[in-house]
Amino acid sequence: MTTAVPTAPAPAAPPAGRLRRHRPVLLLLAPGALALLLTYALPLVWVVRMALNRPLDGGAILQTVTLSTFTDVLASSHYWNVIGQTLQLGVLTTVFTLLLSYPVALFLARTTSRWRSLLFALAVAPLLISSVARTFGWMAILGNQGVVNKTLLAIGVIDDPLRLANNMTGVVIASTEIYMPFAILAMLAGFGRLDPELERAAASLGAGRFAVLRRVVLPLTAPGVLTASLLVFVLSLSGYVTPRLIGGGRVFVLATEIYDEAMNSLNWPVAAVLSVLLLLLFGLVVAVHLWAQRVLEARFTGRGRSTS
Amino acid sequence: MRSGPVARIGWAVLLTVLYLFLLAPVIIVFIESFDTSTYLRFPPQGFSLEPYRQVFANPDFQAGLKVSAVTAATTTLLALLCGVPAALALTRLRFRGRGAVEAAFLSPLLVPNIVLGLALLILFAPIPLTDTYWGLILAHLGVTIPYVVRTVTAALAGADPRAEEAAATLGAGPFTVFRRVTLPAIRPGLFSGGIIAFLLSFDETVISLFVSGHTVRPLPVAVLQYVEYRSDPSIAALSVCLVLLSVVAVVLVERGLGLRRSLRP
Amino acid sequence: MADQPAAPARAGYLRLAGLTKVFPGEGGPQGAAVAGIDLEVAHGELLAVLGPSGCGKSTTLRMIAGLIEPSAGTVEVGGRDITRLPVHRRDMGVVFQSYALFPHLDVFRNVAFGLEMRKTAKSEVRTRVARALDLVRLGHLGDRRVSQLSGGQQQRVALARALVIEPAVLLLDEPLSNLDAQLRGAMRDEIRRIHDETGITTVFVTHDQREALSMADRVAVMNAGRVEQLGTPEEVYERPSGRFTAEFVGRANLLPGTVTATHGAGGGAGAEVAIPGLGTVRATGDAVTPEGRATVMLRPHRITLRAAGKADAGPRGTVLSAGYSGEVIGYRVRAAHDGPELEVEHPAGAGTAFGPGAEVLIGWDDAAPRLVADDGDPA
Amino acid sequence: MADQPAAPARAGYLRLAGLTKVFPGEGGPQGAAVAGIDLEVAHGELLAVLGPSGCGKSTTLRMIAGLIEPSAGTVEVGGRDITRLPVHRRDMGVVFQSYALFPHLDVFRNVAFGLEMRKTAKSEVRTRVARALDLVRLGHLGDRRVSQLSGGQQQRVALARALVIEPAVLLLDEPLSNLDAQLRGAMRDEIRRIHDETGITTVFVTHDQREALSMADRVAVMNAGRVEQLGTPEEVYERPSGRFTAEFVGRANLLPGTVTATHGAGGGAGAEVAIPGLGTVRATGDAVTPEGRATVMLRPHRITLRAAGKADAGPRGTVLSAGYSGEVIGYRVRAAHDGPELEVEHPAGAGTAFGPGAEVLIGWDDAAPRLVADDGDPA
Amino acid sequence: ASPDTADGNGDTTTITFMGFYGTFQDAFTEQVIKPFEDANPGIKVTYVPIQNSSEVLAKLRASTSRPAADVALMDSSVAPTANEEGLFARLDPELVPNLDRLVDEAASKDGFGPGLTLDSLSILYNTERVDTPPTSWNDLWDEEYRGRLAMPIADTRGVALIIALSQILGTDYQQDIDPAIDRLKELAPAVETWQPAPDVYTAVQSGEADIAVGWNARGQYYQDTSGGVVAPVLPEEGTVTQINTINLVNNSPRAEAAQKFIDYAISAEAQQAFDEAAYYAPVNKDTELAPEVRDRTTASAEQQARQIPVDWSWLTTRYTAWVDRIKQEVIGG
Ligand SMILES: Nc1ncnc2c1ncn2[C@@H]1O[C@H](COP(=O)(O)OP(=O)(O)OP(=O)(O)O)[C@@H](O)[C@H]1O
Ligand SMILES: Nc1ncnc2c1ncn2[C@@H]1O[C@H](COP(=O)(O)OP(=O)(O)OP(=O)(O)O)[C@@H](O)[C@H]1O
Ligand SMILES: [Mg+2]
Ligand SMILES: [Mg+2]
Repeated sequence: MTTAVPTAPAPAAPPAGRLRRHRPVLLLLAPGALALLLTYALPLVWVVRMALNRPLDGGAILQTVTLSTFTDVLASSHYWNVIGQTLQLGVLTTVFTLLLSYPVALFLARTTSRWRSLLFALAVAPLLISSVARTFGWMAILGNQGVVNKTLLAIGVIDDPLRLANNMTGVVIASTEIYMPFAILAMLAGFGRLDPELERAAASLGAGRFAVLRRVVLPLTAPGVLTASLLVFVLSLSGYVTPRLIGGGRVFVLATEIYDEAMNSLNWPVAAVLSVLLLLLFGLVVAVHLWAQRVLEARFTGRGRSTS
Repeated sequence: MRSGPVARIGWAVLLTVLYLFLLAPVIIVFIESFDTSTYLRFPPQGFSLEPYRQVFANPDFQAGLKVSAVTAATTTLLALLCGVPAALALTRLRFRGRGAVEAAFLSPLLVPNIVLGLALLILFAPIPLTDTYWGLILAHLGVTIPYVVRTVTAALAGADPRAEEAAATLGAGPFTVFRRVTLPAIRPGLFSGGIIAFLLSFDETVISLFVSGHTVRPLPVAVLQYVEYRSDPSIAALSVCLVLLSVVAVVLVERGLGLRRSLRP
Repeated sequence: MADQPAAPARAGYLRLAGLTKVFPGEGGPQGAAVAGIDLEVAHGELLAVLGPSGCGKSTTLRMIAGLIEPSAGTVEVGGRDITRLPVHRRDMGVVFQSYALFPHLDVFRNVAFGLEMRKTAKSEVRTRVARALDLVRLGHLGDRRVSQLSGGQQQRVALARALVIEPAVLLLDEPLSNLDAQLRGAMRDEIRRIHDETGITTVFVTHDQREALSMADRVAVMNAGRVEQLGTPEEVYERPSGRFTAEFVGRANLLPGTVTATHGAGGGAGAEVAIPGLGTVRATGDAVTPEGRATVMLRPHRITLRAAGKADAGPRGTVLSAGYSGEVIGYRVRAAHDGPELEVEHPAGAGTAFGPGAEVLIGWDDAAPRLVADDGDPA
Repeated sequence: MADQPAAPARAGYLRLAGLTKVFPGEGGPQGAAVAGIDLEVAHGELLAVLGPSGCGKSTTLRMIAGLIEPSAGTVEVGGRDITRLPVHRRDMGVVFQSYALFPHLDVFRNVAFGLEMRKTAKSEVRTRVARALDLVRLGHLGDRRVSQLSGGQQQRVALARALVIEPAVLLLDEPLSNLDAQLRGAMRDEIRRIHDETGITTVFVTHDQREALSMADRVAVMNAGRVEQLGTPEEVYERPSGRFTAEFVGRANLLPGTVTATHGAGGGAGAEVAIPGLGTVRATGDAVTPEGRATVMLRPHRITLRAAGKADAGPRGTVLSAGYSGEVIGYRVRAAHDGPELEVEHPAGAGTAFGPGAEVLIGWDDAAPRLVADDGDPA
Repeated sequence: ASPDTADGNGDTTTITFMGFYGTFQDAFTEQVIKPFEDANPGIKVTYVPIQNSSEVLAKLRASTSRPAADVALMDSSVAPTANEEGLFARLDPELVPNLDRLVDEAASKDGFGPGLTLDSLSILYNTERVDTPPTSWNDLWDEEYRGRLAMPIADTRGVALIIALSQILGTDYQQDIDPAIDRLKELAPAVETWQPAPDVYTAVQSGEADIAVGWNARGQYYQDTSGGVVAPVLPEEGTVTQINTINLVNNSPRAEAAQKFIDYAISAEAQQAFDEAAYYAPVNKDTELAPEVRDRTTASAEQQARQIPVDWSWLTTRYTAWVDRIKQEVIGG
């Protein structure tokens, strides 16, 4: 097979060649990258920069580089209270959302009903409905004069209205509903391993309904639940509309504080510091999540576990 | 597999309750939207279409609707222009750091809107881009691009790259392949991604709160500010209109790529 | 169902009576997915259910396992009606086509699952799982993750998992269909060996003729929800009751002709059939229509071709195409000028080969022609 | 068949020289996916590339088509180096395993696509597409949606789409693997027919021995990125160059022994090999190690078994297991008491069958034993 | 974004006015802007609604070179900051003759924007659900109202309440507000909501809360629209006046037209029209309110007698700190 090759033998791609090969990649990525740089990366840098300034009285800003705004915020028991309430809201909302979403997701993952599409749409469509509109609905449901209290008072179950709104309870209830579609979607996406055949296999081996749930369904759906929990936690940490409208002024979370500091007190440095704190909290949550995911994944693939 | 009647009924009841909970605010808002009283009360005091008339007569809402529609349409267009090429690169080209680039494109989803809103305010205020259409559009662009990238990536993953290769072997150059084979194949995904981007932008509240003002005030901000002062049935009527808009979107998305694939988190 | 010398005289251990399944919303052109199956499987027997895709094999198996509720009919094991018993209370080992191993458990825990459900003591679980794993020759892989196993190994884990509970009946749903050819042969022998060692009554579903014939004691050929024929592998292959079985179990030339004479009766019955292009053929069997027509089945490998000299007598034909495949050469031959097209298989290597266009003399093994009822339902 | 009068003496039309592909991040235990392939395909020839999964068949084909950039080596067509030519400027028809039809276009537009890219006149497109569809016998389905076609029909549309541009080379990647057995046989004949009608140089990839042997003019047997053997179907099957080919192309008993005598040379070479349990076997071929050892290949269907009378001479054996499959009975036989285990295939139906434990006399076709180089790489 | 039509066609000047959103906008447009435009055909007024004074401040800060408005309303607790930062300009008394006719509270000491409206903090209650109407600030602590209070005090209302409480407790708010804060802390457990949604007036009307603190003017307005369900009470100890100032934005290219508009807004005629619709007390000495209206505003003789004096320019420097203390010690505590 002696063929005179007319073209030069291809050497290891020279730099020019590499650029040529990568040009389509760069061209395709450029518009999106530019947009994200402008609308996302740059603003975040600006926030961090702002957090290093000092606020002056009446909302003026001293351009400087200092951590004193951070230390001031962290020295204030109020902000610790805010962080505590933010976490409390996040944890409660996440727990309830998961509890209520799991059966729905499980149902949707398994049903073969011909209404399946409709039921799926009903479960996740609220996602696409303005959260202001939904929160407004909850105001009408949970208030002292709301649907729940009016009904219970009318049928004589209670004498005084239940305090369902204007406090953490109300915010958690409404947030739970608002984040359920997210959780359901995330769970469904993560339920890929939930092959109904596995449940049948377990039953054929003598597992009753509960044993199937505990020994097969729960472990298999754990990754989906984990993803959902991250999503909901992260979303609820930064929720603004619901705490504002249903919190009755006594639910202080980072989001409402950031807004107040930025828009009412005009204290941008403090708002920026709170934002950076929220971002750090996020980073922490995501890191924990990734770790948990790896642990869980190792259980399925055996990676990270020395097999003898 | 068979299960006892008790378990089956219990399961059905549980699901019904959960669905009711999930849909409760929408149902209540719908009921209240026909009330005749001047503030929200339950049960409703009467039935009238007056709240709907008020919604359409309210100049704030009219202006907000226009702002939201223009912003959402422009944002959608730009998000598609930015997101589709990126999705193409991410699914069809092999390059080093692909995973990192993809993560970067999806990462705005992990930044709280409230932080992004403040960040944009700080960046835009001195330029000044606050209270302008372009400021609003840019602000929305950051949060819609990831969704477009994701739906289009899903659509591309579902479209057979072999068909593109086949077209190439039949003599189609890269651009022709995209126009004649890739584009038709991902049209449903493009459509769904566009609808979702539109709706996200149309419903965006928190970021808009920071970067909008009274000249350019989108509908959700107008609604939120209205709700801070008043709670009459017209706001319920407006909510019903927003819900209907979402329902239309859901139907369209389902017709396209399918809800499930479009919304996958 | 012909005569069954192989089937033991013992009464059926697993009995299906009128087992029927109509899926809700179904009942279209085909009607029921399973349309009234009566079947008895003897204790310790290995029965293969063979049929094309969609004929209702899995549905039948799942009704036996309790995974699908029958629309009508009963399932009995050892004389006890278990039709209404929930799955987890039936004592059946099921091997699923997809294996359905638990991905979150390692091999040992997969196999142990059924014993744990039975609250077997820890130490006993250990010994019995070890024994089951040894039986499927995976004793050394107990702590592997399922995802780290090859297809064949997963298949064997599934088998061990079903066997370890020592079920009354073992049910296998196309257990080999996901394996490649090499592995398939090995697993076939393996399953037969394990069956012979454990003696568990086994029903196994397949659409692969070869699998069914080589492994089973008896074969039930299914079509469109019904059992077409039930018999030993040889019965089913050599003496198919109808056109469907003839064509589905192996390849067949089915040649319609006119009966010129019949003789004998029962198992010894036979007829002479005039077939255009082939002359008169003596065939066994009694499937003759009242109008005196019959269909003769000739398997391709039972037909011989010889180079035709000018003077040779006997049916002639022209080779249309020839395909070499190592073991055999497959020919398509047109009998006479306008006679039927025949499929013929010759052992390759030895003897002459013919190219397209060659004139050949067509002959066949005397015992080969067989009358087949033409049920007008080609596979 | 026989020895290939079809393979023309013309120089290679399609030439691969040192074609190599190392995927980035690869280079682990196996090294390159394709490790330096040299191959010439004559004008109008149909070459099959046969090999197990993952051996690099598709990668080779895709490098020819220009869909993968080779790490080294060249591709030439008609003397022109096209190694760096982009896909859409090469003149190759490719049929993908998954067909890769354009789902948004109807059958006609699918087939017309390539012509449109070439800016062929409308009227000519019409006639050529019609002709191509007729060639694959789909003339009547031009306005069907692709999704309304069966697998076999889709396959034919893919073929028509590749053929209509009258490519210099036609490349097929496992075109039949998605079809069921019945259809596969028909499509095999169809592709061969079309090839004979059009005379287009064709390379086609498969892992199915039967497909390769029955369709191709020549077969390239690939293993782990290399071509193990290149030859006519008969050469590859009857005279495998090594253990891999012997075992991958058909089933084989490979029996190591000691050479007691050799004779002849080249094509007529042969040797006598003493094999424990079988005695001395005369085999063709020259694959003898310097130490005087050799491996004899005996195909299972070339071995005969006879019932062993007490006084009969010759190698004996004991049947270990017997598997009926309609056409043949597969036996496993232990030669002598401690000799090798043999796979044997007998035509079923005619003659006697042996049960496990039966004592048999082992014989074989004289022409059957063949020396095979033992490259120590079992399939 | 700022309309710049001044030089468009010489005869029409359009000035931009930043005012509060909601019912204030409705009344002000109807009663002040329209008559002004009728009287001055060469000037058009664009109303830009804003939520609160902070927003005005933020907007003006962001647009110092090309101001986003010509005239802006601002709470007297915030205005001194804007004045100091040079966001507002001093008025020309020649162009604003009505400056001489202002009541004392409304008059500007340093030449910046004068008060436009006078309002005061009051107690609101639901007449259908409350048996014994409150009359004193101390009534808020009444056991009867426990759990029925709406106290939106994380803003100027809280600041005003502290001043009123200090007065009652006999302490000087410029010295020590701890006693007032402590008193509010006692109230905290009885509060149903600190931030009623949509707002206190609606909350009292709907029965979400029965007792609330709110501004008198809006309370009066709601009394009318709710058919008497909402009733404001000006407590017997007196109350604190809240002033919205009307200001000329610095660097406005339309300063002359703008001051003409300011002059009209504080004229007796405009004040009368506006206050009779919105129940603010007039800033112009010459305003003659209908007696039934005057009795419902802080301008009533009775209220005038009980005014608690406030030094808003001093308070500006403490405002944020006080609100923070309310948030952190009263609400968050
Ligand atoms: N859950 C179901 N709902 C409706 N129809 C079904 C269901 N399961 C099976 N069928 C239908 O019943 C018939 C028999 O199905 P079954 O799965 O038993 O076939 P099979 O013989 O196992 O085929 P295969 O070899 O393809 O597995 C088919 O027509 C199938 O479409
Ligand atoms: N894009 C790729 N990146 C990395 N490795 C690859 C890639 N494509 C193929 N390989 C590897 O190269 C080897 C050869 O793959 P190839 O697809 O050519 O095999 P094949 O012979 O066609 O197998 P099959 O019969 O399964 O299609 C395999 O080990 C495969 O894992
Ligand atoms: Mg099946
Ligand atoms: Mg391949």
